[in-house]
Amino acid sequence: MNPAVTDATDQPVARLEGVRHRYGRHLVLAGVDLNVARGECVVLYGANGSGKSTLLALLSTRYAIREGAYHLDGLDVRHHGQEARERLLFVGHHTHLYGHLTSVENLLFFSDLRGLSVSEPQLRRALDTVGLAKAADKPVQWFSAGMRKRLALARMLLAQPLLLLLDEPYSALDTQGVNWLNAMLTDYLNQGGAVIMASHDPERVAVLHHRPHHLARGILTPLDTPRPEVA
Amino acid sequence: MNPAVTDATDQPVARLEGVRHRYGRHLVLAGVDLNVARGECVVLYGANGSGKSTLLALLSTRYAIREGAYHLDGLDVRHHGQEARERLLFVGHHTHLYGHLTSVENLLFFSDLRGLSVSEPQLRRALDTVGLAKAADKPVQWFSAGMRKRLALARMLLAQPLLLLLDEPYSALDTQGVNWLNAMLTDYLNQGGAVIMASHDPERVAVLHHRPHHLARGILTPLDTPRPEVA
Amino acid sequence: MFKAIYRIAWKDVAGDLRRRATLSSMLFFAISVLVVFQAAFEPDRKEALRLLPGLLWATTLFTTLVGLGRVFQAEEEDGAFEGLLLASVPRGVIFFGKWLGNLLLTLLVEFLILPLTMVLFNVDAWAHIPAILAILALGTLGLTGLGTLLAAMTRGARSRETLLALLLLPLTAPLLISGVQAVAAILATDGQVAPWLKLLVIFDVVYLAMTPWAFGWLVEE
Amino acid sequence: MFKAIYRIAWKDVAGDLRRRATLSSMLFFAISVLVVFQAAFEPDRKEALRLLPGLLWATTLFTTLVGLGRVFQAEEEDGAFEGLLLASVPRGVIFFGKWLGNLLLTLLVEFLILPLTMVLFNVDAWAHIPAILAILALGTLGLTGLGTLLAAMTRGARSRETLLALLLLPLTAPLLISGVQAVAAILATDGQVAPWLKLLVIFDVVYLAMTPWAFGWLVEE
Amino acid sequence: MNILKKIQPLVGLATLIALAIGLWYVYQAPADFQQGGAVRILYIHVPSAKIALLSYLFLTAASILYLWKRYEGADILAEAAASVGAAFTVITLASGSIWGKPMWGTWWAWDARLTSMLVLLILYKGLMVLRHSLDDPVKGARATAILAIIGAVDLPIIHYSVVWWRTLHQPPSLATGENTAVHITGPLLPPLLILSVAFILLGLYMVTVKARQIEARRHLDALEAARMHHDE
Ligand code: HEM
Ligand SMILES: Nc1ncnc2c1ncn2[C@@H]1O[C@H](COP(=O)(O)OP(=O)(O)OP(=O)(O)O)[C@@H](O)[C@H]1O
Ligand SMILES: Nc1ncnc2c1ncn2[C@@H]1O[C@H](COP(=O)(O)OP(=O)(O)OP(=O)(O)O)[C@@H](O)[C@H]1O
Ligand SMILES: [Mg+2]
Ligand SMILES: [Mg+2]
Repeated sequence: MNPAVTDATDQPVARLEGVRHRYGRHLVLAGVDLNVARGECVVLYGANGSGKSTLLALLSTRYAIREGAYHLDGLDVRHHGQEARERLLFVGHHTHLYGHLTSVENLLFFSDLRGLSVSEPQLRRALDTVGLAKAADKPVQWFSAGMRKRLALARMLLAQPLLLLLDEPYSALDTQGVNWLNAMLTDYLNQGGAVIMASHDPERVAVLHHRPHHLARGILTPLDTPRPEVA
Repeated sequence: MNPAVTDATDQPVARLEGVRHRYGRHLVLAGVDLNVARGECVVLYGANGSGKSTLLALLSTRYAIREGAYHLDGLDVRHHGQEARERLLFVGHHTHLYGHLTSVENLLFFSDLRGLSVSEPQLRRALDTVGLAKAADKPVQWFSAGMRKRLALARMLLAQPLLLLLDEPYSALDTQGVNWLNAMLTDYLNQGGAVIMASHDPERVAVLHHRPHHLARGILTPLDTPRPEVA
Repeated sequence: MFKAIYRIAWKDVAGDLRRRATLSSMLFFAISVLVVFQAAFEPDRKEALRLLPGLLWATTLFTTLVGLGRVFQAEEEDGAFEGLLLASVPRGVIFFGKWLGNLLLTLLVEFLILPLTMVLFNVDAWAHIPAILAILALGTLGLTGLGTLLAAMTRGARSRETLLALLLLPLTAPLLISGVQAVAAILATDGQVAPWLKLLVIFDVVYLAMTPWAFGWLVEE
Repeated sequence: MFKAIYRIAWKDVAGDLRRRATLSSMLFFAISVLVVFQAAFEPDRKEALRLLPGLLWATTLFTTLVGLGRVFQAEEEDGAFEGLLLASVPRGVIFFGKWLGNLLLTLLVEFLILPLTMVLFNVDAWAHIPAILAILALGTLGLTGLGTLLAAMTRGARSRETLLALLLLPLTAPLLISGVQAVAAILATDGQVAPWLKLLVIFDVVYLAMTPWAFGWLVEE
Repeated sequence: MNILKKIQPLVGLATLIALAIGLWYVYQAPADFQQGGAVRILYIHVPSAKIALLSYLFLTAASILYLWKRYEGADILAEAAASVGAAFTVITLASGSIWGKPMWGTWWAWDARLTSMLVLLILYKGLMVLRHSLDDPVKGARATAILAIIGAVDLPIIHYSVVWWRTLHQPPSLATGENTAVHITGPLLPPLLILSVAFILLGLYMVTVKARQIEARRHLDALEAARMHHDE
């Protein structure tokens, strides 16, 4: 992998300043600051309903930033939504897959929409890497939970995002899947990519070199310990 | 909790013999045998796509047993589907929740369908136990992943099933949620309930007294080690 | 058991009525169908009387059709329908619950659009309203019964609405014909209503006897 | 960009055509609508000629309406639509992709039902087929444009089909009227087609200019 | 929305005064020699028709403002205007129908004005239903605003298509609203003008009341949400 290159490599990949978000009038994020540099992995911990997925949705540009500032690769996301989307990849709770298309077709659709030029052999190699070689031409609707997750994650092998956003990436993966994902993430980080992920699984993240953060009452605070989640 | 009582307490709660299942011509389960007694917890491990969810769907009567035998509480499930459904509770990948109803209404609907007579204070107490007291009157569609999971699991406090089927129950739960679930399951097992769960998370199951099994190539084999999942 | 039927119907109807959206939107939908017919066919007063039975039934049919999508919509999310099937009630109960909710809403709408149709199309048949309502209700029993079954059948199918319509329309053609003829006979004053009514009743009995059983088969996997 | 439009449309159309289900079920749906009209109105030969424009347009309208549910159905599952919105293409491209797929299918069906209608209703207007097709196509542009927007708008709404119909029908009234009148004018040989065509074009321009923009606003969160 | 609170009593008072004067005039006005007392329906019919149409203008303006600036106040006004407009549309249709029975011998005719008024009612209804069918209030507000603007562009097209439809080649078999022999002159005019003003004020008053009610309800929802969130 070779995360998209920009000129100023010293600036942070993503920078959030005082980001607030409310659903209706229910304030979920009350001023979040975050800086992520190249090669860094930030992990968000926090209780159920604390707003991790919401924060990732904001980072992914799915929700618009109403209060606060979000710069991605130096671009103000508020005015450069489309450029920002080109630079990031989000794999969330949902897999964004089409049941009636096969694995290959799903990946093809994805790469066409992103304007990537990938050949079919490349696609099949990616599927092989995530352990879906045998299911390459099967419609996705019959996939098991873990197989869907693997396919969703296979996208990161095709796109070369600057910033990777993951929401509970380990859920539904078996041991082998977890190992494979961690190896892939380490690789990606070494090549200068940046990751922000939400997780409830400190044991599995432990392998990665990362900076844990804790989200509570709408405030994000850095943690020192690598096993941060406290009830 | 007080799992439904039957006369012959020595017979296994659930007994599978030579159960086979195919999707189209793709054989997923190739003769599964399993015995679960009262107070026992069986954990199914296995790679993604190995057929764990399929096995649970069969156990839950969601899929009909075509080959092999399945007895629940001494009843042949093939002929006593409805009686079997009265005795078991299944919490799967899907939460079976209605987004437009609130937490309380969802539980109320569930208990009415099962013919349980629970009062509203009881419901609210159950919600309190799973940490959703504040979200009791909120429509479920706004819930975070973990909150949905908690609500789905709250059902086990209302129904008093003989057999509890869980598909990856720990996914999406935060640390506190995992602790609470394990406490509840221990309780339930001590009172004579039986559990069959699929999981990828040996660390979290470790707290429970359980019998691990491994599913591979359609065959279910008991494991001795408590950390069984090998790639 | 009746509690379960009631509960399922309640969930659907209450969920809908709470927003007060469904009933009135079905009603206004029916009105816009009438506007469409007017714009499309421009009947004059005499013609309108002749077309009235057809207008009523076509509107009823399209309203039912468009309403059917709703019946299992709430069940689509997050495996809710699976949850229903895992409940320890006979399959027939689930079916009747779903059907009842649907029937009630459809009947209400019909009762409201009948006078409206007469006003909008300038038809003077006020004296026949109770009789026409009875015929509409009779037809609706079978129509919604079959419709609910088909809605269950096409759950999760691609191009679901189209498929649903495709299956429902030909199957209810006989019902439609007898309904139209029965209403026409009533309006003609010297027409013979009885044979058409008999036909309607036969359809109702056949459909309502068959559908719960078919539903049970359908959901067995 | 065109590749993305094409891809989105391809996904929808190919997915549908692969099962060969949608096209033929839309077609058969259209046929059953015609049968319903026949059963409901029983026009004689002369009357049928007068009703033909209305029959064609009413059938087109209901077919489109029933087809619209499909447009975003595939996007419903597992957050697929969210995925589309996360792609780095302008929102307008997504809209045009969805619209194109829908337009193609609808046009195909129209082209097939026109001769069928003539056969079923015994109308002899074969010479006018190209002109009528052109008018139908013109109307369909705006109709599917507005329809696609409304389908996007009602994604995830309760009682979605009813709502969709409720919103679409009044807004397309001018289209329906001018379409019916234009076809009627052609059949009447001495009728004036031009003013109605002008209206159709105005309608198309207005909707196709507004809807991509409105779509962009709609999905911004 | 503090302004609403301030202007509400003023508008209310003005409405009362205007209504009183107008109704007094109506009471004084002579019965029409052709129509007898039935002519008095005019005084309800015409002003409410005006409000029904004006409300849509107001709704469009509020919708544009909301989409552009994202003021929640604009959305509240839009929601209020939709329900007030719908109410007056119903009144127009009902009074017109009731009047139509003695005048034309029928409740309804598919004339241009009547048809487009019916479509307007369906549109109002569609806007109201759409807002509440979407569970996310922000999405609902945005979708409603967009639809309102589309409707605003469409209404003139509908009106003219309907006019042409009815006048281009087949003249309507029944008399239509505009062509009937009601010449509003002389003594009929002043009360009509005063009542029109009174109805405009009434419409404004209803919008303010409705807007404040909507605002209160939203506030309540927010408090509820906050309560659920903050007693952690
Ligand atoms: C359901 C039936 C009717 C509807 C929907 C209707 C609708 C309307 C509307 C929308 C207007 C306001 C036009 C404007 O301000 O631009 C109006 C005005 C008027 N209507 Fe009606 N009307 C109906 C029946 C009648 C009847 C039966 C009569 C009397 C024979 C009538 C007499 C008038 C008059 C005199 C005006 C004022 C003329 C003007 O300001 O241009 N209407 N009507
Ligand atoms: N409805 C279906 N039709 C066809 N094949 C299916 C269907 N459901 C599952 N399969 C296939 O059956 C196999 C087993 O699926 P299952 O969901 O039981 O796996 P699993 O063990 O639960 O996996 P995971 O750990 O990923 O949840 C998979 O290969 C899957 O593709
Ligand atoms: N669309 C929405 N509308 C209203 N409230 C919402 C919406 N989405 C989420 N919420 C609320 O916002 C809060 C944060 O939700 P979020 O999904 O971000 O939590 P999370 O940290 O991801 O939790 P989990 O660990 O369970 O996934 C929750 O209280 C939830 O109920
Ligand atoms: Mg989350
Ligand atoms: Mg599984």
